[in-house]
Amino acid sequence: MDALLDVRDLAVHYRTAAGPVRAVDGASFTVPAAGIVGLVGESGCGKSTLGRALMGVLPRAASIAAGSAVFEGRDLVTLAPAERRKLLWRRLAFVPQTAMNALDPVQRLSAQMQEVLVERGGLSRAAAGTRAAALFAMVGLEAGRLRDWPHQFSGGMRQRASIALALALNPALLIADEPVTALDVIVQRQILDVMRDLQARLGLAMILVTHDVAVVAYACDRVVVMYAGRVVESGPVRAVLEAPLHPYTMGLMNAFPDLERAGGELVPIEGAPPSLLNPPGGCRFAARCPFAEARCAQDPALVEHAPDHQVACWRAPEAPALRPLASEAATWAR
Amino acid sequence: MPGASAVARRPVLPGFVRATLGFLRRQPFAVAGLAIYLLFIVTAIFADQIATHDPREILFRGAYRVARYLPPSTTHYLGTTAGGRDVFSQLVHGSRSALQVGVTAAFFVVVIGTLLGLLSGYLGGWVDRVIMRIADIILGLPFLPFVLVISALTRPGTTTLVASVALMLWPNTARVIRSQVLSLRERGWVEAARVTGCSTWRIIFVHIAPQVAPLAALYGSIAVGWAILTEASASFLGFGDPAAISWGLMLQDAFANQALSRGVWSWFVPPGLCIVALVLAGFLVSRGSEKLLFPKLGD
Amino acid sequence: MKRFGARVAHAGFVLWAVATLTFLLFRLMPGDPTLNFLSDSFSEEMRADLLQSFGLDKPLPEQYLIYLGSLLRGDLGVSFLQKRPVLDILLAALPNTAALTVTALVIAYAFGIVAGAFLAFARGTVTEGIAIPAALITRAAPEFWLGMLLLSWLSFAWGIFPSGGANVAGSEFTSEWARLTSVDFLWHLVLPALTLALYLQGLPLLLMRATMLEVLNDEFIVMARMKGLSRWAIVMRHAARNALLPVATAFALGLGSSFGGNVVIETVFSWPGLGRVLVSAVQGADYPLAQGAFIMIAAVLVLMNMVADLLYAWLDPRVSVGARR
Amino acid sequence: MGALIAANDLVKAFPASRSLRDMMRGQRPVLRAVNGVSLEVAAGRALGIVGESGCGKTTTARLLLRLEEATSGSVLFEGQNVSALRGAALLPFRSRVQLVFQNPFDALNPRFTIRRSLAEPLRNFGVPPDQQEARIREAMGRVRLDPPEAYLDRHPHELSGGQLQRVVLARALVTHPRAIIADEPVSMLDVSVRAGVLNVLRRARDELQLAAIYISHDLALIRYVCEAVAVMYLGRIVESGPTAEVIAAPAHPYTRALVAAVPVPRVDQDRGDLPIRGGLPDQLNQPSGCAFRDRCPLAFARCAEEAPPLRAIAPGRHAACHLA
Amino acid sequence: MNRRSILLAASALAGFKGLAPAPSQAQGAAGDPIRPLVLITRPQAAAPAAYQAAELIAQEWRKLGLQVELRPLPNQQMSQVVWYDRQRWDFTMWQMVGRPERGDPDEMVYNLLHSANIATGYNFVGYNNPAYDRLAEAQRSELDQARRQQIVRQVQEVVNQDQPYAFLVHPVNLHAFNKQVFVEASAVKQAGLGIRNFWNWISLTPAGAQRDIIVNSTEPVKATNPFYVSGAPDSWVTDLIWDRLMRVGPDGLPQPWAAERVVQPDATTIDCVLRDGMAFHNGDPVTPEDVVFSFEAPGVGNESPMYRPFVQNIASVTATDAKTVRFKLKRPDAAFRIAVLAKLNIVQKKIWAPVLAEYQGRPENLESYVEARPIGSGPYRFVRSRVNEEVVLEANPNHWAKPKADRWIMRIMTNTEATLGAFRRGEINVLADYFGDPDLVKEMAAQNPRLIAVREEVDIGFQFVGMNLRRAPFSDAAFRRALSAAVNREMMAGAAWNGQAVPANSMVSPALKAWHDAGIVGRVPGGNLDGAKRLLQEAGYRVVGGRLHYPAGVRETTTPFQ
Repeated sequence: MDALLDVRDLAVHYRTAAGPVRAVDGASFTVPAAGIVGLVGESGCGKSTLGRALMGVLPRAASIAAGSAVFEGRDLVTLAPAERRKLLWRRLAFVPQTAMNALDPVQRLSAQMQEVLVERGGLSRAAAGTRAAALFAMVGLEAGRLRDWPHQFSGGMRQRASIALALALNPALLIADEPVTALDVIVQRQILDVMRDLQARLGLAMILVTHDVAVVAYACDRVVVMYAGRVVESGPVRAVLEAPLHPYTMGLMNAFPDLERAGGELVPIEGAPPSLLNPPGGCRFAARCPFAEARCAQDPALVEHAPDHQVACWRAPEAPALRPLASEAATWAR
Repeated sequence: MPGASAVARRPVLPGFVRATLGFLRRQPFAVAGLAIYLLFIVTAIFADQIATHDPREILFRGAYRVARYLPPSTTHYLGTTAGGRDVFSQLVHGSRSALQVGVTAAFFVVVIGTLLGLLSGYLGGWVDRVIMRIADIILGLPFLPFVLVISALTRPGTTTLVASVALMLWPNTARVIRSQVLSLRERGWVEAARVTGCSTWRIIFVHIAPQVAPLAALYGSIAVGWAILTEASASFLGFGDPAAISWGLMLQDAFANQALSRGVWSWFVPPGLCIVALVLAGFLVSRGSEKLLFPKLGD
Repeated sequence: MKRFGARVAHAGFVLWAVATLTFLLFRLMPGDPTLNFLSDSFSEEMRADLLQSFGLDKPLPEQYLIYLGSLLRGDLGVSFLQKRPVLDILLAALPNTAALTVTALVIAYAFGIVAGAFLAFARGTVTEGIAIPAALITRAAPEFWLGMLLLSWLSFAWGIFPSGGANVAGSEFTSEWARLTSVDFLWHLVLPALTLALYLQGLPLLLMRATMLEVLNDEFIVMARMKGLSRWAIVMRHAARNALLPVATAFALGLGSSFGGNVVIETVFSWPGLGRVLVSAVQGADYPLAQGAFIMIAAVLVLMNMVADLLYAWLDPRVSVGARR
Repeated sequence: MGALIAANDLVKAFPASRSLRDMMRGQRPVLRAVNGVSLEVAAGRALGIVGESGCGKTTTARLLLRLEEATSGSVLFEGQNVSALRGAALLPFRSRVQLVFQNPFDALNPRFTIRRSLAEPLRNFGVPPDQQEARIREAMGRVRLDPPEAYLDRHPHELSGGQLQRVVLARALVTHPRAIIADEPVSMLDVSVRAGVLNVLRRARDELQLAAIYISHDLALIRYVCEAVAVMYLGRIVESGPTAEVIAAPAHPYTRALVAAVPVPRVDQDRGDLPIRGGLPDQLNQPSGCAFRDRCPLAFARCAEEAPPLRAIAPGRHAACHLA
Repeated sequence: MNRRSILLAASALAGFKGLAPAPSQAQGAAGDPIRPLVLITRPQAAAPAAYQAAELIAQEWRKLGLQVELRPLPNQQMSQVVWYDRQRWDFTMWQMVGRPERGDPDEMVYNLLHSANIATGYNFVGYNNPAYDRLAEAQRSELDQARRQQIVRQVQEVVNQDQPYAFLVHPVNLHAFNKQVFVEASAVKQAGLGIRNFWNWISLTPAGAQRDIIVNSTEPVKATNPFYVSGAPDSWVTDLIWDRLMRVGPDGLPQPWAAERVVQPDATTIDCVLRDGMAFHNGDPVTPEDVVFSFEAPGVGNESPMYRPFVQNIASVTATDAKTVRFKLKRPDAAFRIAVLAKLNIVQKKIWAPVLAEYQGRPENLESYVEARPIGSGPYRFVRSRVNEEVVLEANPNHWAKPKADRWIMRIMTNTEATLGAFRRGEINVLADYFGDPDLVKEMAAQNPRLIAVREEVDIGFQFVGMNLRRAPFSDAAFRRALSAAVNREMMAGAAWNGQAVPANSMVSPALKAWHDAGIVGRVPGGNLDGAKRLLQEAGYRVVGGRLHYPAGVRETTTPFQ
């Protein structure tokens, strides 16, 4: 498979007084040239950090400790900052979470569009105006609203505007960090539809960072499941969600109330993710895993168990047998 | 078994010792400020022991010859004033007046400001409107001119000064406390207190007040500085407490006697430096809490 | 528009309250205004006459109404000692104070903003470790002390600047404006303005630094970095512009408080401004003049408080432009 | 079966900020966050209130809890009108109706230990000190936080989100309430621990025969914990009925859109267009007649003229639509 | 009546009014302890020298066994207490400042201590001695200089015996000017004033290109009005703008000025013959009518409260011919020339008559009238005045005594350090109002002998402690004498006034050579601290347990000052 982005053993560490926090600890996955890859996991699993690391905007205290992220043949990790800047927004763009103050509050949308189009895209001001209107139309916003200030937009509209901004320079890869988390279901669905639609029309690649398996199921082609800074499972959405190989993925699927599934107890995953300050050796999920065995004290590698379906679990071969067990609350209870 | 990581016990040092040690390491500014405070507090307490002379006594050199402008020596560490008084002893005793002015003013600023800020923020409604209106009016009064006018119209003295400084400064504290309370009021645990039957007073004083205490203390430490500077300025302009021994009055005395032209640095530099140090201490303490107050700034 | 109206009304209310407070302050405090005139020939009759000529023999409520009425007409009464209209005396001093305040504030803010922005980037460096205490020290030092030290070095000892006043003695000018723009005036302005600026710069510096640090952590700045924008564009167009909002407000507030706060600097540098008028009036118990000077200083303060609010609202579209859905 | 807690035509109007034009006209527009909501819940039953943000569901909860004063309408608890109660008279009601917060990280006083947070309501409601420890342990047991000693002397920042939410629930249960109102009880929690909290909640309701009201934007969650649901739109209930029935066959077009929009964790979903147009209108400028009509794909002339009342459409089911 | 008998009578009366010790009491027995006494003073910031003096005095008085507390009060409050609460206070620091018209002793002698002024006038200490009153009255109308001198000396001796004040010092004025700017020899010193005087301002001669006299003032000029003076700097300015019939000369004696000649046909008639060719600054000639108006206007109604007292002894003033003005007095007045003819400003009737008419119908009086450009006939013309900054006058080229300088500029500088800096830098060229450290000026002059000239002159005024004779124990002359004796005046001059003062024991300054009793300082009864103790002992006061007690049988009935 021809990967647009190939992330290998990427590690991002936060320096703290107590020592390094391994927010991302050897994550590996690939992103094909087109399609939406869902990056899913609980808060603190490192998925957002990973997105920011790719964009090169880690906070002061954080740095990439190891690994590579080859994007269009060049390693983003080792690329000189000036070179990386050339890629940013032109090849690699970002859609932030709505709740965040991602649009400059004292600049009109038009100015923020112009800035990107003129300064980074090299368009004339007039051309930029036309392009901005077109982009707004593309995400379902009236061109007239370019004159507005960000605070005049509702959450959904702000997210549309962010998407329009991200698409301004026709990037090859769009990283969307929890783009719909703070939105209501109806708006969430609308935004997801916009993203799917644009992906299909423009044929670009997207990484959709989310904590919501349902969003992945709805919008993504592939999924990467992260747990405690590592990728535990990845593959096509259908394969991973319908036949999860990793107990954590199984648990995640069962922990969700399903609108269309009647009654029954939800199956919680007891406990909490490990501290990333001093993560335990071996499988990170072992402490919470009902299927953990002695060998789980060894680190399982992320290996391909089925075609295009990777998992990091010693008991992956037994997955078909474990899956029914995982759907029972008694299995997880202790 | 609950999640192992979150429950993991930290080392066995008692909480406050650990917190203090951590604070000292992380907040050099605040530590410096506290050290200065401590130095002056000790000086003030033992002023009688530290001072070499009675700061008010006019000293003589032989019969009817006042010992004026003596240079620094082992008997007069900082020399004597034009009036024949020992500068060092005045400086030492000045710390009492400075702390007295600073601390009492700050105390009232903090108490009044916090109390009204709490009431205004939590109770809202007409209480809020009345308190904030009064605050607006006071903020419409020019600070130093007001202090001067009050000093001129009443008997000048430390009490007048402290009272007018407190009167002028509480609105700043009240406003900040109020906005803090407004946001605290929306916090879940305050709402929870209401749902679980807490009386309004208990919510204000047991639940909310401890939360705003650091902020109030910060404004208090700044008020200490303001009060001391105001005392100095008022003294310089001739509106100080004439009976006090204060750094401001020392500077006034030195300037009136043209210590500058005489080049008597040992007279007019030390009181200025003491003022700078004590006021600075307040700023440093408050800056030390910057990270506490604006965690956003911490990386 | 609505906000503007409400804010103006609010300022009007505060002004009224301040005026009333001032009235009560000067009337109810002990002390007899006629004490100024004590002399070997001062009689009871003269005293009564004096009280009458200043309307001080009337009952308090009546005095208050007359006072409010006069204030509304811009009449601040007549100085006890100078026997001239208070307003004339104040208006003569106003340009000097305005020139000093504005110059000092502009210097202080120009320096403070640049240095503050710079320090925001120097977070955690040695520069920061020196600059911040230094900025704090300038704010902790008594103004008059600083002023006297500067005066002693730069004027008395090295003779660079004049030792006081606003003009060379007896200089002639065709107009007030010509005076204020003359080299002579500006030369006299340097030292007091620098001293005041030295004292004032700490606030914009620290404020700029703090807001800058806050803004630099804002998501839209991270976004700007992601967009591959130049550092200059990020700092100037996004960070500085947002960080300047509170600083601009502080400028207006500073203008208001400095007008009355210059008392000390004006005394040190024999600067013929409002503060000096106030101090000498208070010292001489010239109550109408002291009262007038106090009200004028307060009015500027209230006005500037209002301007600060409106300025903030105007600069920040989140406040000035209502939400739209 | 009588209602334990009921709302009667609750209205909450907030004064909206006025434009200059309004001022000149002497108008003071109001924003009706809650506009005539009636509902009832019996002991041992759970009602879900669902809707988008701004639909008034949280305000409804706050009105039911007497955290805010209703502009009109009343709240009945055990048949007693509690709307007029104040001060000490409100205390019995407070001890009987409890709240579970959305954000567990914010729901506990950060300076209090867990024990103190749990003891605080007991103190307030006059439970003698010697009985408090037993009550606290009982509550901790109900939320499956054992052994209690492992938690009671901690401060909130030492616990995880799931544990905190259980503590919050324990604090609600420690007063022996009859009704419990949960406002988005798990939305701030990680997916893997949500189920645990929901299970604890459901069990407590069953064991203690509590009347429960869940506020959520998530129909799937409501479906899991509530037998009945009320769908709110712009301050009004537009549809109510047994959860399963409402989800299976929504009667109101808004409910239909809502159901269609909820993502499910399965591939091969229907990805058709949502049966809804536009976004939420400005609450101050709602359309005439039916508030939903300008977003409704089925709207017709009558919808503009006449606001459809909430009426019974089937046993136990109500909807406010001319077409239902 | 010879001098001795008057003295005896005076002392006897004063003593009798006070507390006479009961002679029968046994030595050692004592009355009540004397209450703590409060010495009122202005604050250090306002009057550093007086404050320092008060501290020194208190230190000395405590050695007598008195409990003395210093009470610094701001000007206003001090005046309020001393002037309006005459029963309340114990003793107070006070001063009389020198003015040209005080070059005649009448004002100091009559106003300060005559019993007519006890109730509301300047005799706030409440000194009541009929013998003194007679002497004070006698000197006013005694036109024979030699006899009047003798009476004034007697007055001083009475005061010396009664000590209603403890006189401290006469300040010595220290002025300096820039010798490079002005010809040193052209500077004129006036007795009791120094070089800050009218004569100097017209005779100071520029030596080079700088032709402006630039003098400093620590106080702002408040009013420039011929009928109103609100402070010392005001009078320096009016002095130059408006001429007077006579002026107090450099020798302290009145001499004709606008009047060419002043003749006195009899004790109550004075004829002033005006100079030819005098003109106001607007070009109009100065006429006898203007002069008549100038002396009549202050007496009209209460339109000029400040000047009215000076014309009250004038029965009539008339223009007898084109250049003569005749004054008829109600009673003979020895001080008339200095206190009236050399004091009242000659104003233009054309300007002031309408103003007077207008103000008669208004609550305000002439003092409130502000001339846009004051017009007088003096040697300097008004140019402009800026509050707290400067007053500018220019030489009147048409004046018969045209000033040598081009302009006279007064700079207002409150900051003493800055004033000295400005003088050193040449921003001001006459240091005319200086209360700072005299050594600094003298050193400056010593270091720059070609640049700076210093002039010193004993002032007419004096500093004293006023004792409230209404209250025990100050009602006892013996007690007062003891307190006065305990004050070391040399130390006062040195330690409080920086050596810039001479000891005083009289209200008549040594500057007034003709009137001053030169030996009076040496005749303070008791003489020193030991003498003071002796005086107290003799008067029956006893120190018990370190605290001074009243003579036996005397109770303390006075409430302490609060």
